[in-house]
Amino acid sequence: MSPMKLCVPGDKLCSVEDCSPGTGVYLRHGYIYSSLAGYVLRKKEGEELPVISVVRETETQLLPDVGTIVTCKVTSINPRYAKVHILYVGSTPLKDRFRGTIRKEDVRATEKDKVETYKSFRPGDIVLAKVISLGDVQSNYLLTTAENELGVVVAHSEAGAQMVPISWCEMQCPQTHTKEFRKVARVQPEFLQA
Amino acid sequence: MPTDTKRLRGPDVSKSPSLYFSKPPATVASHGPRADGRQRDQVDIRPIFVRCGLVSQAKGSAYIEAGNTKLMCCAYGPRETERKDETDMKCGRLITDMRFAPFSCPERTSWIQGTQDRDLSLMLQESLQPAICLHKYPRSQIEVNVMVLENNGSVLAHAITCASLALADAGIEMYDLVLGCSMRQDGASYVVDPSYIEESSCSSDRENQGCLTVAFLPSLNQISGLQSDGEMTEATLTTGVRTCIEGCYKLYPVIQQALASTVRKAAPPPSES
Amino acid sequence: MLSSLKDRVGAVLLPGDGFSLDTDDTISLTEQAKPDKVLCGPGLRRSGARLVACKSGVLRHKLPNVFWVDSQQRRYVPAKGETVIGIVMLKSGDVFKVDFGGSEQASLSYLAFEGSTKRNRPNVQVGDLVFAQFTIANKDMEPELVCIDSSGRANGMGVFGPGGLLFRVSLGLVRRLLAPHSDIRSDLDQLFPCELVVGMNGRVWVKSSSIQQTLILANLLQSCDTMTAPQRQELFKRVKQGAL
Amino acid sequence: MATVQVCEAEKVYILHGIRDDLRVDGRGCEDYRHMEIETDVVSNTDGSAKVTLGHTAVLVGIKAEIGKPRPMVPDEGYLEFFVDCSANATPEFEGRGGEELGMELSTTLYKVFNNKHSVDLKSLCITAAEHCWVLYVDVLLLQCDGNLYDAISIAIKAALFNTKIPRVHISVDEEGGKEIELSDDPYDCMRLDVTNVPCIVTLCKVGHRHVVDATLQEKACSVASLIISVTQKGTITCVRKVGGGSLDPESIFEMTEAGKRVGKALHAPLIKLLQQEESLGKKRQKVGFLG
Amino acid sequence: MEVCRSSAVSLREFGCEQSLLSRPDGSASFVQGDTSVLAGVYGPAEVKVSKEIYDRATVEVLIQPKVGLPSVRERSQEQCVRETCEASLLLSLHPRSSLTLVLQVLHDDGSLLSCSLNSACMALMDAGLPMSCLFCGVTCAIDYDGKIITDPSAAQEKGSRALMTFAIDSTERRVLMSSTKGSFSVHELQQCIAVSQKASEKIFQFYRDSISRRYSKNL
Amino acid sequence: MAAGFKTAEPLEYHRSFLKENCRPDGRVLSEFRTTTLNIGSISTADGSALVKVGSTTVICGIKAELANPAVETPGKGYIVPNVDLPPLCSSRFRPGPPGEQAQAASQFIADVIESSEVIDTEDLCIERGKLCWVLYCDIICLDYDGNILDACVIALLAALKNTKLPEVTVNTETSTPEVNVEKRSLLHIHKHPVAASFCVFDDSILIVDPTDEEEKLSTAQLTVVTDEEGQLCSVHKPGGTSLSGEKLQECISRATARQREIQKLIDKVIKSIKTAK
Repeated sequence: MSPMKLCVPGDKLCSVEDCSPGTGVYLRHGYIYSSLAGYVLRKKEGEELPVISVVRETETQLLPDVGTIVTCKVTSINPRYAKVHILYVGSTPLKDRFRGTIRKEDVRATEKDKVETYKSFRPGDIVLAKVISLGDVQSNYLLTTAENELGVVVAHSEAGAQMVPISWCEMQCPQTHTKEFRKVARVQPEFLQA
Repeated sequence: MPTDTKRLRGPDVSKSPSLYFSKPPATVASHGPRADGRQRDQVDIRPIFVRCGLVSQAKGSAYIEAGNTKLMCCAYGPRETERKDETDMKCGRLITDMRFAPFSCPERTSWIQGTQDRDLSLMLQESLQPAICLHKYPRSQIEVNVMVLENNGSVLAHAITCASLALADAGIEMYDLVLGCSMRQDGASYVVDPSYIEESSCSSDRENQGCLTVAFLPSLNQISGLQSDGEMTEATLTTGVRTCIEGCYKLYPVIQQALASTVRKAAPPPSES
Repeated sequence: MLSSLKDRVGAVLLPGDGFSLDTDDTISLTEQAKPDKVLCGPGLRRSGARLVACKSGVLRHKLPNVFWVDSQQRRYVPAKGETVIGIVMLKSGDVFKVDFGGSEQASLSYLAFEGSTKRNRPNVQVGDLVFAQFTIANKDMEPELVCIDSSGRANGMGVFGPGGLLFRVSLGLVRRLLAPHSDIRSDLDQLFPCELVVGMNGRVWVKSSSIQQTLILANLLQSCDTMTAPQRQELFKRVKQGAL
Repeated sequence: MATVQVCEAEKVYILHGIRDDLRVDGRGCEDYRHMEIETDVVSNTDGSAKVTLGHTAVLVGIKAEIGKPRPMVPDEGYLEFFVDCSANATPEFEGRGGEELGMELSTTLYKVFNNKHSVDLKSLCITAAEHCWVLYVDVLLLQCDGNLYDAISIAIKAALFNTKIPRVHISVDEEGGKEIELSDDPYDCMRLDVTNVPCIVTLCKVGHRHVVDATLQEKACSVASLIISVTQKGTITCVRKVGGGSLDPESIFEMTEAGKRVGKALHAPLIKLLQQEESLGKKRQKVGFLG
Repeated sequence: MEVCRSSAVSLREFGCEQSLLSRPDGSASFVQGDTSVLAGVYGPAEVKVSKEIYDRATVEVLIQPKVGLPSVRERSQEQCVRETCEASLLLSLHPRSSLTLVLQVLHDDGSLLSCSLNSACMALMDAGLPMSCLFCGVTCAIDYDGKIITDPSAAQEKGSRALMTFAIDSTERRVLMSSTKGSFSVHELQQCIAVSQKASEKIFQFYRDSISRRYSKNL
Repeated sequence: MAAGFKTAEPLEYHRSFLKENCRPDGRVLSEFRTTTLNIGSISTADGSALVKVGSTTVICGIKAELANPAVETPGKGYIVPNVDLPPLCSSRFRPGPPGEQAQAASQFIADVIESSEVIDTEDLCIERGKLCWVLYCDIICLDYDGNILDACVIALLAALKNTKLPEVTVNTETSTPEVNVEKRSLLHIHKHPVAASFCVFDDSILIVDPTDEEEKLSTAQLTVVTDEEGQLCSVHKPGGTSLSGEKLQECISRATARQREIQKLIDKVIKSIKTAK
C-alpha cells in the first residue's frame, strides 16, 4: 500500500464526478479542495461515489453544533435555568470553554411545568446534554437534558462525596446516605469514557 | 503624558547609543549585489526556516525565520466571542494582534502598542480573512497573535505566511494558505524580500521608489492583501505585484513541506478502512 | 466534651479558635449513652472532629445544645425563613428582581402575593419597597422571596404603602430590635406612636404621624447602635421632653 | 464603518446593473456622484475645506504650528493626520465605535503622503534640526454615505491649496541665540505647492466589474475594494486592499489601471475649480454648511 | 483606639481601630509605630461575570499608596495580601460573589507590608467573613552586624542587609506568606522565622484583646 | 478514564498521580523539566537568551541606552526589567496592559536583581553624575506552561552574561558622548542567582517546577532564589497555604542543587558559542 497522501489547505483533490465531499474539504467550480492540513482519506461504500475527506490527528469538530451531545459542568442555577460550561463536544475536549444554558422547560420531557431547577442540578455537577439551538445575540447555546440518556452523570453531595444514582431523579451520598434530587442520566457505555 | 504604572520604569529620558556612533553607519548601495549576497532585480528571497506546533498552549503555532527576521505566531480558538453582534451568529470573527518585542528593532521600541502595530494588525487581518472558512465557526472568534522577535525587514509579509501556517496547524478550515512577499523599488532596480536597512534606506531624491507587500493565495490565484507606499508608476506597480506573486510561489513548496511534516509528526496515517 | 464549649459561653471567640468534639475525654460510663448532638449556629463550623469558630464574636448557647457566635456584621447574608425589606429593581418575565443588600438580587414571583393569580397580577412597580420572606437562601442558588406565608396569607408582608422612611442599621441592632421583649422597642413605644418594620437585612422602615417625628425616630434608632442602655434611656427621655 | 443591509434580490439587481455599466443612480461605472467643494470655511484654521460627495460630507482643517524636526530628517517639516469620526456622521461611531475607523483612515493617509513629492516638506523647514512647520491635518466626518477615502483626500488637497502659512523671520541676537518672528501681515504668507498632492480613488469590486465612488448599497454587494492614491502625473503613492475578500491578480491590474485613469482626470478640474474660487476672493458667495 | 506596649521581641507600639468607616462592610486601621494602613472590605457582593468563579468567592485586593497611583510594586504586594487572605478565608461558603479589600496607606515608616496584612486581617474579621484562621504580618530586618530587628522603621530598613516579611497563621504558627529582599543565609532565614513566630503570638494576643474590648463595650 | 477525567475533574486527576508519587507528565515530584538554553540569537539586542523549561519558553532581550544618572544616585546606572505575558503565550492572558501576574513577575525580577547584586549598578556609570547606561531587560513569555519565574531568572542571567556594551567616552569639548561600536566589552556578572519554584498540593505534597495545570490546582507556590555561595536572594511565597519548616528546608536544598545545575548549563552554552566562533 502506498503511503497516505498528505495535503494542505487549498490542494485540489479531485473532481466532484470522482468523489463526494466529506469533512475537511470544500467545493469550488466542480472540484474538491482540501481545507485542512492532514491525510486524504477515501471511503468507498457500496455503489455510491467514494467519500473523500481530510483528517487530522485530532478531531476537527471544534464547535458545539445543533444536535451534538456535549458534556458540561453546571456553574450556577436559578429557578428559570441552569448555566453551564461546555467541556466536551462528543468525546473531544474543548480547549476553550463555551457557555450554555439549560432552561427549566428543557430539563426533562414529561411534566415540564413541574420542573424545579434546583431539584435537577447543582453547581459543580457534570451533565450530559444535547445542543438544541445556537441561541441568539443575547443568549448562549441552548441545551436540553430531556432524554433518558441525558442529565447528571457526576455529582457531589453536601458532604463532598461523589454520589451514586439510585433512580432517575435521585442520587445518594455513600458517606452520609442522604439523598439528593437530580435529573439523573441513564449512562450509556458510549459516553462512559469519563 | 500619562505614565505607565503597570510596568517598571527607567529614567524619564534615555537615548539610543546609535545617535552617538563615532562612525556614520554604512549606507546601502543602490546597485551591485546586496549586503547579504543576494541578487538585485531578481526574485531572490531569503531562505526561510519554518516550524509548526512549537507552542504547547496554543491551538496552533508557527515560527518563521527569514535571514534575521524572526517571528512567532500563535492561533487560538475558535472560542466564544467577547463582543456579540448580529453578524457573529452566522459567521466567525478573526482577531489579529501583531506586536514587536521591545528589542526587535535596532532602536528599542516601547511596550505600548503604537499605530504602526495596529495598522499591521489590520493588514494581517484583511489578508488572512479571505482564506478562512469563517462560516464554519458561528458565534466564535479565532485569534491570531504575532510576536516579532527580530525585525530585519519584510515583517508583514512573513507575518502573513507565519499566521496562515499557525492557522493550518490549529486545524482551522481554510480555502487556501496565505503567503506574503515584499519588494522594494528603488529607481529602476528592485529588491525582493528587503532587509531592514534596504527597507528604510531612501538613497536619493529619485522617483519611482516604494515598498509593496502582497498576500497571495497560491492555489486559488487570488490576492488577499495588497499594500504599497512611496511613489511608483502604474507599470512598476503591476510588475511589482507580479514579482511578489513569483516570490510567493517560491515560498510555497517550503511551506507545504513544513506543514506536511508537522502533520506526519503529529500522528501516523489513519488506517484506510 | 461539651464542657469545654460550655465554659466559653459568653466569651469572645476569634476565627480559628477550636474545640475538640472527641468523645474520648468523656469515657464517662454513666450519663451519656449517646453523645450529645451539637447544633452549630452561625459562626461555627465542624472541621473533622473539631468545632471551629469562623467569625469573631461572642459565643452563645441555647438549650439543649445549640451554639452560635454572635458577631457584628454589616453585610447581610440571606437565610431561609428570614424576613427582609427589599427594593424592586426590575420586572423580568413573571418575576421581580429584588435588591435586599446581599451579593445578588433575589427573585420574587408575581404569584407570591396574597390573592394574586395569573390574571390578577399584584400592583408592584420598580422602585417599590416590599417586605418579604426567603423561601430559598442557599449558596448555590439565586435567593427567592415570597410575600405570603405557607397558608397563602400576607401575614404582614407585601408592598409598602406610601410615606415612611427606609434606613439602614447594623445587623446586630436588628437582632436586638427583633428579640422578644426587646427593651429598645419598649423604649420606643413610649416615645411616639409609629409603624415600624424591621428587616433582618438591616433595613428598617418607620412611619409616624409627621415627617418630623419619623425623622427623629430614624435618627434615634441609628444612634442606638453605639449606645449602652442607660445612655439610650437618657436620650429618649430628653427627646420626649424636648420635642414634645 | 457605516453599513447598510442589502437583501439578496437587491443585490442581484445592483450586480446586474453594474454588469451592464448602469448603476442604480444612473451613473456609469467610472463616474463620481455630484461633488461640492468649498474652501476657507473655518476661520480659525490656516487652511480648510469642506467636500460633499453624494451625501458624504467631510470637513478638513489645517493648522500650522512650529515644532521640532524629526531627528532622522532634520531639514524637513512634517504632516500629522487625525481623523475624527463624529457620532453625528452615523450613530455607529458613538463611544469607541468610530475610533477604529479613524485610526484606519489616518494610517492610510500617512501612507499616501509617505513620499518625497506629495508635499515639499523641505519648504516647511525653518531652521534645520531646530524648528520646522508641522501641519496638523484634522479631518472631521460629518456624514457617511460611502467612499470616505476619496472625499477626504479631495478635501485635504483643497485645504492644503487653501493653507496660508505665515512667513517667519529669523533674527540672531548677540549671544548667537535665534529668535523667530512671525509676520503680522496676513498677506505675507507662504503657500504650498499642491500639484503633486495625490487624490485617492476607491474602486469597489462588484461582481466581475469594479465601480468608482460606490454608494453604501454597492459597497454591501462587494467583497473587496482597492484604494489607489494617484497624483496628477499618474504616479501611484499608495495602494491598499480593504475588505474581507480577495481579488485575482488580473482584476487588480485592471483596477489600478482604471484607478490611475480616473485619479489623473480628477486633478485638473479640481485645481481649476480651486483657482476659480480663490480668484473670486471676497466676492465669493459663501455657501456654508447648510447650503 | 487601643494601644499595646510591647517588650520581649521588640515590636513598635501598635494600635488598631475597627469599624471606623461607614460605607464598607468591614473596616479597620492598623498602626505600627508611625506606619499606618486603613483597610476596607466590601462583600460578599455581586461579581462581574468575567470574574465569576462557580465554587468560590473572587477576592480582589487594591493597595493605594499614600501619594500617586499604585505601581508595579503595589501590584506585587496586592498579590501577596490577596493570596494570604484567600488561604485563610473560607471562600467556598460564598460562591459566585466578590470580596474586595482596599488598603489605603496612610503613612509608611517601615514594615508596610506587615502592617497592611494586619489591617487586612482586622478588616476581614470586622466584616464578619468566615475564616478558617487568622493571620498576621511580621517584618524582620538583618543589619550589617547580623542582628535581627523585628518591625523595623524606615530608617532601620534602609540600614539593613536583608529584609523579610512573613505572614503567620494563628492556628499552627506557620508561614503563609514570605517576601524577602537582600541576601541572607539559610540559618538567618530560620532565625527570622522563629523570631516572627514569637512576635506573632503577641500580635494575635493583641487581636484577641482588642476584639474582646470591642464586644465588652457593646453589650 | 484518561482524557475525560482530566478536563472534568482535573484536581482528582492530578491527585491520582500524586498518590503514586509521580505526575501526569511522568516526572517524579522533585524533578525539573528539561531545561534548554539558546544564548545570543537576537542580533538587534545587546544581549539575549531564550530559555525552555519543558514547554515554557521565555526570551530575554537586553537593550542598552544612555541616560543621565538619578540625582540621588549619581554613580549608578539603571537596570529596568519587565516581564510580559502576551496573549500569544496562553489563552488565559488577554491583550492590553500587563495583568497582576506579569506585574508581580516584573517586580520579582527587579527584586532578585537588587537582592542578589548580580550586576553592580556602579559598573553602569560612565561619567559620575552625567552619563550612565540603562539596561532595559525585556522578558517575553512565548509559551506559558507554568513556572515562569524560574525561566525568567535563567533567561535574564544568560542574557546579561551575553551582553556586550560599546565603549563610550564623553567628548570634553562638546560634552556629547561618543560611542565606539568596534570596542565592546562584556558586563561584569558578580553573582549567579538561580530560582527554583515549588507548588504545594492539598496543603501537604510538595512538587518541583510546576506546569501551568499544576500551578492552577495547587494551594500555594514558593520560589527560592540562591546564588553560587549558597546565600538566599529571595524566598518568595506570595501566600497560599502554610508550609512547615522541614518542607522549606527541603525546598532550599533543592534550590541550591538547581543553582549549580543551571550555572553549569549556562557556562556550557556560552563555551559552545565561543568554540563555534
